[in-house]
Amino acid sequence: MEIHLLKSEMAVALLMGWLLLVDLFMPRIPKRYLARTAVVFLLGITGWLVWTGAGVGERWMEGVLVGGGGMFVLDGLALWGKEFAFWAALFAMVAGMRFAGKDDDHLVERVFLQLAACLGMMLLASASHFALVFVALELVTVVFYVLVASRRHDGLSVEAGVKYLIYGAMSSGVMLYGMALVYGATGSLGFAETARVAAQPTPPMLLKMGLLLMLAGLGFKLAAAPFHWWAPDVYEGAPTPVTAFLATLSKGAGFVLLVRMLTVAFGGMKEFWLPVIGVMAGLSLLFGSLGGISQTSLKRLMGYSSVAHTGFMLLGVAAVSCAGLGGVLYYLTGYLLANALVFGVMCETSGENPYQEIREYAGLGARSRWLAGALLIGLLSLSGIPPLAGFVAKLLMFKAAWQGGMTVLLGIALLAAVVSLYYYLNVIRHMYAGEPVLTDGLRVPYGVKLLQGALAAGVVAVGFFPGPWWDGSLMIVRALAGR
Amino acid sequence: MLLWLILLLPLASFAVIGLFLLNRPRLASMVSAGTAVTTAILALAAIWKGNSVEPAAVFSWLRVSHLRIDFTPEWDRLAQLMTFVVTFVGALIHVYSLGYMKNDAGKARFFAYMSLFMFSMQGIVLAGNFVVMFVFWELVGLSSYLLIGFWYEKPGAAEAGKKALLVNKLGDFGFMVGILMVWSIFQTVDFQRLGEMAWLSVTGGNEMSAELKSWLMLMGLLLFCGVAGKSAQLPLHVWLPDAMEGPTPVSALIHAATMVAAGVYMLCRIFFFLAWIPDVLTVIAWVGGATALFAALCAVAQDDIKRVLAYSTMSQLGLMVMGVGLGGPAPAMFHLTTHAFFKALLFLAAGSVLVALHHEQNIWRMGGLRAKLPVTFLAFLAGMLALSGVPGLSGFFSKDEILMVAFARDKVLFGVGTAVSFLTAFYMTRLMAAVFAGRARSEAADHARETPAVMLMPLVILALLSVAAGYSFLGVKDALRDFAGFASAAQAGHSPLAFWILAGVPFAGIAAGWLMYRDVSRNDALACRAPLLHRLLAGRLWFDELYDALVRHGQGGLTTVLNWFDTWVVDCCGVKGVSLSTMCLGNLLRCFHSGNLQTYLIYLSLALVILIFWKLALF
Amino acid sequence: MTAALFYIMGLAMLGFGVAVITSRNPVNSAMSLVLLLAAMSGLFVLLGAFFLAAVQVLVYAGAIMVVFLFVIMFLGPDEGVRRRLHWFGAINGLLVVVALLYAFFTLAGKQPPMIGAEGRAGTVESLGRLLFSKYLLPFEVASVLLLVAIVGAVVLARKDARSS
Amino acid sequence: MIAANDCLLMSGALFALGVAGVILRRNILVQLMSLEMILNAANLALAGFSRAHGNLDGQVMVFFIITVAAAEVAVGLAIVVILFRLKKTAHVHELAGLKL
Repeated sequence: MEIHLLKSEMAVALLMGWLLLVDLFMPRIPKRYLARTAVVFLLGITGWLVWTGAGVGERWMEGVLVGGGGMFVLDGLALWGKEFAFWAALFAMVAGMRFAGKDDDHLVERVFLQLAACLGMMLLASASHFALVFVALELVTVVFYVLVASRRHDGLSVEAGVKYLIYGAMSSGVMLYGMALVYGATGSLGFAETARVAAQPTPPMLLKMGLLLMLAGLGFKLAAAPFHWWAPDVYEGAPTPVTAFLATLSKGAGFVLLVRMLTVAFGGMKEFWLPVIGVMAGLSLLFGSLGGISQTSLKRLMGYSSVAHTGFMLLGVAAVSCAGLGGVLYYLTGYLLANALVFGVMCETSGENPYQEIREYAGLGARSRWLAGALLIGLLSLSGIPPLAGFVAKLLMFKAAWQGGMTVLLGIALLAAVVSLYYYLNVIRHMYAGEPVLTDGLRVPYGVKLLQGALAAGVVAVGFFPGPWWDGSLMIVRALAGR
Repeated sequence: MLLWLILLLPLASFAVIGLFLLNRPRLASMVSAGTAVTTAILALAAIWKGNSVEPAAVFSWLRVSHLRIDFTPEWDRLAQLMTFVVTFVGALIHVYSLGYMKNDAGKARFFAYMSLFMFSMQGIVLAGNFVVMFVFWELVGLSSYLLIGFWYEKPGAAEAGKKALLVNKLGDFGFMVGILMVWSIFQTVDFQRLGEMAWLSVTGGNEMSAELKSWLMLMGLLLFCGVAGKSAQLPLHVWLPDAMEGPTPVSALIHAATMVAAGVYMLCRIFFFLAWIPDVLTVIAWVGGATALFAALCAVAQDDIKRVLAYSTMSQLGLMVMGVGLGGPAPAMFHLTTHAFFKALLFLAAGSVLVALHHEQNIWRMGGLRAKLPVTFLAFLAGMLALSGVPGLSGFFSKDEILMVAFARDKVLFGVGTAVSFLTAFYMTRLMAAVFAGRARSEAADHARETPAVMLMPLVILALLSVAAGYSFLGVKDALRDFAGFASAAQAGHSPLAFWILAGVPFAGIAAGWLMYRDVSRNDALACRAPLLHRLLAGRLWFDELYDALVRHGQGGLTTVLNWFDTWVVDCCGVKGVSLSTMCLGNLLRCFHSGNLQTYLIYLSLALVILIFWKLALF
Repeated sequence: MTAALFYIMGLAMLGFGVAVITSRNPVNSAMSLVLLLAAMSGLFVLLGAFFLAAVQVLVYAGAIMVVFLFVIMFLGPDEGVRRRLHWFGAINGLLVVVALLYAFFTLAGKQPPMIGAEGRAGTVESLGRLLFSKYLLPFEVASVLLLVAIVGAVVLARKDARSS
Repeated sequence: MIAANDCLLMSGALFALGVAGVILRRNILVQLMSLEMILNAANLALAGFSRAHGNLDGQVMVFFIITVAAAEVAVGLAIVVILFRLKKTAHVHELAGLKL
């Protein structure tokens, strides 16, 4: 095992251990400071990874650094996934800390758990062996079982926790069984050997069945129809910062794994999985967009919206072209920023409360111009209004679908884009034109303003200057497909 | 540099007002109007220099694999003409707004939006490729939405804004798919490169395959979708009359002179391209003709002064679209220009009337304003005569050119155009008679007083232009005569017969209108004499009702199906049936989310089983 | 002999499985599950996975199931004797089971029989070597996972400082 | 001699039973037990295939699965406990605060 490949993972693990020990043995230190220190450290690690990654990145794009007998891979996609995990964790940690009450006993533990999920995704981004995939995926999932139910005095949060637990455990069981079947077909759990068997002219039936079961399990992580049933309920019931984390990190982890698994391990079985992904994309688009129409809770709406976005991204996966897969990475970038904005504002306006009625957002424009503006940009990007990131992302997906010859899916996607536009605009309309329910002014601290300003600028910049992001995504995917 | 200034000054104004001046309405309005006037002057300077304006720096916006999208301002004759219209009319309307919005609470916001609009509109004009145009196209839609719903506390305004946005979006999606098709067929979206390509395959004599032809046709129709949405062509016209809920300067600038004309401008911009696909041009021509006739008929029976003008705008846009469709983009652009002058004039004059009457919009509650508002009256008269196409005024020249093309190309459409011309004269006379002639029919009309000079000045300038813009010494008429992009356009011959018909028809319309509405009572004369026809026209052929019914009954049908599904599938299958069935009326897909975890698990496993059986072919 | 034992134990295991999902009382379910795990451990022995057989009994049947029983007792063992199955669920459940069984039968039928070389025995030594060489990384991650589970259980179930 | 196919069949049957248990039973505890059955089905399949292929990777995977199952059970039971404290129930059908 080449330890030096694991530098960033070990840094996060050390941070986790340090946090736990200090909290245990130095109870006098206020928990908020401890949590803030952790954020600063994580930011430092992120900066370090981005810095060195950008420097050594070229080499990583070209060649692959493999450790642990082909179990752990450090390539462009892995690096990208790690950075995604860092940013998602940072946004979620900041959002979660804003609402930690003074008497919050579990602040440090929650930060610890968020770091653990981040670590899980970092490993997942590098995993090219099903054993590591399984353990890392479970790490992410178990953290979310806890986080979703972590408002334990709130019936809705606990209910969401139970639903997520049973549904998630069943899905991971199904996925695990799929891995067992793949092992049966190939005699190995590594991606490389799997790829060798999958490239046969007629892959064994066991392998096919195994792949199907794994796709079903991944469908849960991605919230892709017809495996998405948990999403609206859990999104609504979970504490808002957790919902934000769920929408970004959990989905990002799923997509990174999906992209690597389908291109590297099952690249030879394109004809087999292509229709499955296509059907999942189409159904996600329909369920996500149509289901959101008559929602009254913004958080639940975001649940449906997340299903729809999964549909858009699966469109890119189904296109099986570099343009499509690169588009998925670009899409995720924009999606992360916009979601961080939207959920950040939701945290500011009504804390962690589960129900966030759209009505409550009426007159937000008058209560705080700043928050309303941030929410506006986030929602507009999600709905795909030019020139924001969401627009370019959708455009790339449409183009990939068009070039892939998937006219029916393209039609569904266009329909979904129009329909979902309706519900995003509905929120915006409430925000600026509705009769306010709450009228008290909102005071937003400068730090939050700074963060939201940076996020909004990011959404605009990624949309307006897609060049660098797009080139990077394309390079990553090309390197992946070239192997 | 000059071009960048013209484009970016309004954006700067928007940013400055939005960020700093929202609480200083007076200063904000000055900044915005000042910017608009400066832009107009700069635009005149740039046009004066013409093609010799130094090529603006290229700003590379997007590189996606082989596709490269630059922001290079387009500065040919077409763009110059349109820039002139946009900046000049825009500046006048900004000045007018200083008076019109004087005491409005949201004055600063209004001017910020206006600046945003000026920026995006100028962006459309200067766009050198489809993608950039589409981006600004959407921005224009956004600012139009914001301005229509400007008085959002009025119940109709917010609704109207939403309607406009949704209908426009419908068209825009067609447009977007069209652009994607252009991209995938030609591998470029740049107008100039496309132009070169078009030349190549026409002169190279490459016969198009039938398949390519049908793709091209689909592409053309999809691109036209965008035009139909923005320029309110049938059947996407329903938003324009409702858009009159916005402030009157907005109606004048956006919904009469510039934005709605953007569709026509786009058609002219890609005319070289459409000229290749004659079938699409035919469709465009007929849609335009139908819109022109339909809108003119509706205008005859409206009671609201702004709605009459809105339908008239739609009708004139229909004529322009028809002109392009018949292969005459130059006349269409000429008409666009003159129309911008006299329709802006009419709207501003109507706004002046509204201010004087404290926002009474029903024309049957006006009357006798000729003596009380003399300047407004004269301006309105000039606009009305120009619009009706009375010989000697600008409207006559431009309309005459379009109809000459029609006469040469398609006699039926010429007939349609003539009928529209007659109806235009008729309903404008009706409007004049109801508003200015006779006695005052309401308290407000009795006490009307002339509006301030800041509002009258733009009226006078526009009135002068409406009268004179048709004469060739101003250069408007021949601006595009030898424009290279229109090389394949039809050359209209001159037919004395058509000329005399066209010269006579406006007088006939005015005479008929005057006979019918000479003595105005409180009611519409048409309603008394032909009540059925009036109801039909006043109901705008029930297009809105049809759409409403479609939406409602579509939903109703869906609800019935869902009810059935609910009762028989969900309920009978007993997933906590009773409580569910009452809650599941919303829609099909929501029904699945019963909140019952076990139901979810059942769906999950059924999906899994179906997936396995499907993919492993176990059935 | 091995084959006969395998089938006997396997069928017993499936029988306990049916008992787990049909017992009305959760305690009975848990007991059946313990027996199922024991039978499974026997199967592991027959398959040459000796170390796993031991772990199965010690960790699974021994530790995990004890926690289960503990929680069942904590909640009151007669929870859940009340409800009977609803027929929507029953029909769909049956459908899913039958369909899955059919799928696996077909799968096993089409799969060429795999009787490879007599596998290496899964002794503590052989497994340990693999675990600490090739599988070191997942092993460490699994330890993090256990730590996370402990912290998570504490976060969720610890009594509040305020209320105590 | 044990055929891997018989192993597969048996584990498949256990998997189906586990799925049936999760979707049929309303008691969360029994659902969790059924989930354990699903995991064990995978264990059996892995052990069988491990023997058939003559390598130990499958058995190592079983080891990880047991670890993960322990973690899942710990967290799952904690959630059941707080649910019971809050609502005095351990039945999923009585959870209907989040719907539609």
